[in-house]
Amino acid sequence: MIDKQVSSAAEAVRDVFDGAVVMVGGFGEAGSPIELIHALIDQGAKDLTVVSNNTGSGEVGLAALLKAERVSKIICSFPRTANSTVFPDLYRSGKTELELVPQGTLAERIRAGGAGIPGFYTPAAVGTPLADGKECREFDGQEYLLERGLKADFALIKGQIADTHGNIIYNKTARNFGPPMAMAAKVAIVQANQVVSPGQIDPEIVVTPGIFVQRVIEIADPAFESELVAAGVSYP
Amino acid sequence: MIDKQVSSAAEAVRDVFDGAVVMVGGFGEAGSPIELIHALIDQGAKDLTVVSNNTGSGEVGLAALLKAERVSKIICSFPRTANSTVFPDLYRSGKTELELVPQGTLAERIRAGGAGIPGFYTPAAVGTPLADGKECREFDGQEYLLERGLKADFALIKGQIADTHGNIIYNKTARNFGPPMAMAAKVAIVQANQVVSPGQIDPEIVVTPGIFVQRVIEIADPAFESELVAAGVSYP
Amino acid sequence: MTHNAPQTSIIGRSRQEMARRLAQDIANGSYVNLGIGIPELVARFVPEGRTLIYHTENGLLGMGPSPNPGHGDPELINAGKRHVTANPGAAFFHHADSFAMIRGGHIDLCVLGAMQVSKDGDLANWSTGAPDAIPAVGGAMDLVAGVKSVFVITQHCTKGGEPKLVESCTYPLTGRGVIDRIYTDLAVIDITADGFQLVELSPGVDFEYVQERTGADLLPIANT
Amino acid sequence: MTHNAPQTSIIGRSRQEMARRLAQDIANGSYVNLGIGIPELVARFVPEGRTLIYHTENGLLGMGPSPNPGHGDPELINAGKRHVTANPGAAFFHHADSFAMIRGGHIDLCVLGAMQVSKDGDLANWSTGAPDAIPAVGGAMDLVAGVKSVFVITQHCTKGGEPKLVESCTYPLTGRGVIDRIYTDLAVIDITADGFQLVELSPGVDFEYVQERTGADLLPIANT
Repeated sequence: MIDKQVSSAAEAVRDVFDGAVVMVGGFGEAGSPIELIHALIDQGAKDLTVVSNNTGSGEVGLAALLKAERVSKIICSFPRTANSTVFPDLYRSGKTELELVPQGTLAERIRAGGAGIPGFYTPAAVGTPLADGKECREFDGQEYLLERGLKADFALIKGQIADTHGNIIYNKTARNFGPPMAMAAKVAIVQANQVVSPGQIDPEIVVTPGIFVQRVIEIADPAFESELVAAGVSYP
Repeated sequence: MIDKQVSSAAEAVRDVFDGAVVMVGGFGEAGSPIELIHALIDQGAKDLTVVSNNTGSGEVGLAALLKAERVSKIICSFPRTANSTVFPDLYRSGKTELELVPQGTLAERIRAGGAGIPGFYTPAAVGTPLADGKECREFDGQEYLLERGLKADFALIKGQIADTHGNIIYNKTARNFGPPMAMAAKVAIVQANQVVSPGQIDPEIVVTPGIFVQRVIEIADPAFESELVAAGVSYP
Repeated sequence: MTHNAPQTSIIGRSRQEMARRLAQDIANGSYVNLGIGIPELVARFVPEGRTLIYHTENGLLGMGPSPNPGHGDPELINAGKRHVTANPGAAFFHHADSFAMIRGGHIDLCVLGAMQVSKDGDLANWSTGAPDAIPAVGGAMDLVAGVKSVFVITQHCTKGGEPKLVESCTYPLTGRGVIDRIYTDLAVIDITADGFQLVELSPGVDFEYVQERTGADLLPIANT
Repeated sequence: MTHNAPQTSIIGRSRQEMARRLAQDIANGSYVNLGIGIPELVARFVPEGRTLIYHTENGLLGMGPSPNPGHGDPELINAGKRHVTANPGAAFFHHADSFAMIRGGHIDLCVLGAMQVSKDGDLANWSTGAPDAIPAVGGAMDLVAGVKSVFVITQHCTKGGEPKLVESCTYPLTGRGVIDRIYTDLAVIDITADGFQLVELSPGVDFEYVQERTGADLLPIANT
């Protein structure tokens, strides 16, 4: 009997430790695991290194985690949003370090981390300031940069349906970073709108096989950043 | 209007040229695109470099292509089968060159080729004869080999359902090398049991998005190697 | 430098006309990634009889137009984080697969805005390099490095009248030697081994007018 | 060398007993890849109350037992190309994802056969190096390099009575320092920094008997 379901978001993030590397899924609000992030704020872990494409909006979700000053470093492709000053303030004050990574390099570094590949070459960012300090190497007459695989201690991911073996399917463009992040994290935690029994997801349509997922939690009616921001919510 | 469907296997492989690199999907008979391979035998292209996990069985499909002496080199992880002497004979006579690649390295080299990654590091084969001549490099105290991405001029792949945009879903473990090979080939040709209109495959369950597929052909009732071999068929 | 040049909006093509002009040059069946802003307008002007398939790097191929108001799904968005739809034949996929499409050369065309383009095809479009700016690059560096053809669509000059087509970019680069063609309000210009090659002037615009507003030599259309 | 040693099949564990012994050591919920041959037998002997999830590198997690005769699907096979089934909770995936599971350290255990294992944990199991042999490696090198724990299950000696546990492999390696534990007809032996460490003797087998049939020093079980 295998059952990866936990009963609360608090339980799901119980062992995130100070200094942990935490990948957080989502592209904008699509796929942002807000309930898990809020549980992590409540849990209190600090000095986190967060890997995420964005920095959240308003003062909820990822932006709230940043605002609570739990994140000492963020590895990110696009840390700007129209409606949040949280990250810009932290960045300018030097409280949060930024490692800026091109989006495709970020996605591939995460997949590589999950796939046991410590390094790979990419043409992205050759000749730009983001190549500074990186090995540049020619293959077949073209230049490429060496990029390193990225792993994490934890990943917080939003799925649509999970089974208790950890198999996950996603909703539309909320899929985004979920599958590679599940691969790259020692403990991948997935909140899903529905948790079902093994066999209820057709094995042909599983997107993230259960081997990549350690915990699932049902959040039947998850919040959306845009709704919370529009309602003026600030977490906690 | 986009329609990638062609009307015959002969039409699908019409422009495979002498000296082309051709990836051939399948793991054993599961996913082996027999009808496309037979059409390629009829078409006559020679001096091919074939990338495939196995070398076929009996004297049908891939084994028949080899037996017809169209393949000057094969890049392969497991070129042995219990019931075929075709490849062993060619190998011992020096007529077909073999590049032996560990299976996971083969799969990843193909994916890398399709993903625009010219090289990556893997721990597989470190310290073995298959590391000979390869760059060995340490990351975080462990040794890895540099492996190169693999691309192809053509890929022959077997799917279950295709739409005319080239979106593909597969059947069970016949999926195997199909998705990475579709990515890595300039012209990916997929035979599917059924070709449907765009919109008839749920976008959530597409395995190979149409961008990776150039031609689809409906082969409603494809043959299986084991049946042909049992029936004593030898192609052509 | 043409610091006191007139605003380029007075003559030449409007943003819509620029987008319409660019759309003529996209072949039927192309896989296209459109950047945020003016590039997005291109989709509105695709000539009758051509079907393009739109890729958005956050995981959708076969992106359709915006939904009717009130029918958006917050989990069906484009790279600009706006609600979109999925056309028949669409496919969803994850970010690593999405950028495999980009990096692997599977996208036929991407259309981007620009802060500067150099005569060697260098693009700067992500940062002014200002010390207090929040650096944010998104997928631009991957797109220009991987997509088969990269078109820029932009006003010929900045709002302050500075040329955006320059000898050498002063802003931090997005990519080196990556641009194929530039569509501006004033002209269509190719990047060639010899630099900026005029392809076509906008209606009512003459060569001298464009050259004055271009920060490097502009090669005239050859008499044939 | 013990060229004239008696056949090891006379005493010690049978293949089934070896598989049963190994199965005791696999924790509930483990993700397991079983090689072809004796390793496959392990699945039959998993103790009551434990659920293992079987991975087959050709693209299935949650592999179930062989189907009833006549119910096989030629497109639902294992790495040995035999018909299998899929259990509830199974998932299909492509080869690159399958080996991402292997290389990325997501599989808890793999069980393989061996031609030779050295006291340093080197494994040789893919080639005799004979000049006329058709070299074929399959997924073995990826498995031993990536999977968290690698167990070997094998007869202690070859059919000719040669030890398979050796000072140093003479056959081409599959991987260097990759084996954690060896289950043979005669004993269970760990690879440690000091070499072969006896963990357990098979019923009716004594230390001297195993040492005689082992090509390197065997460290006895410490008296505690």
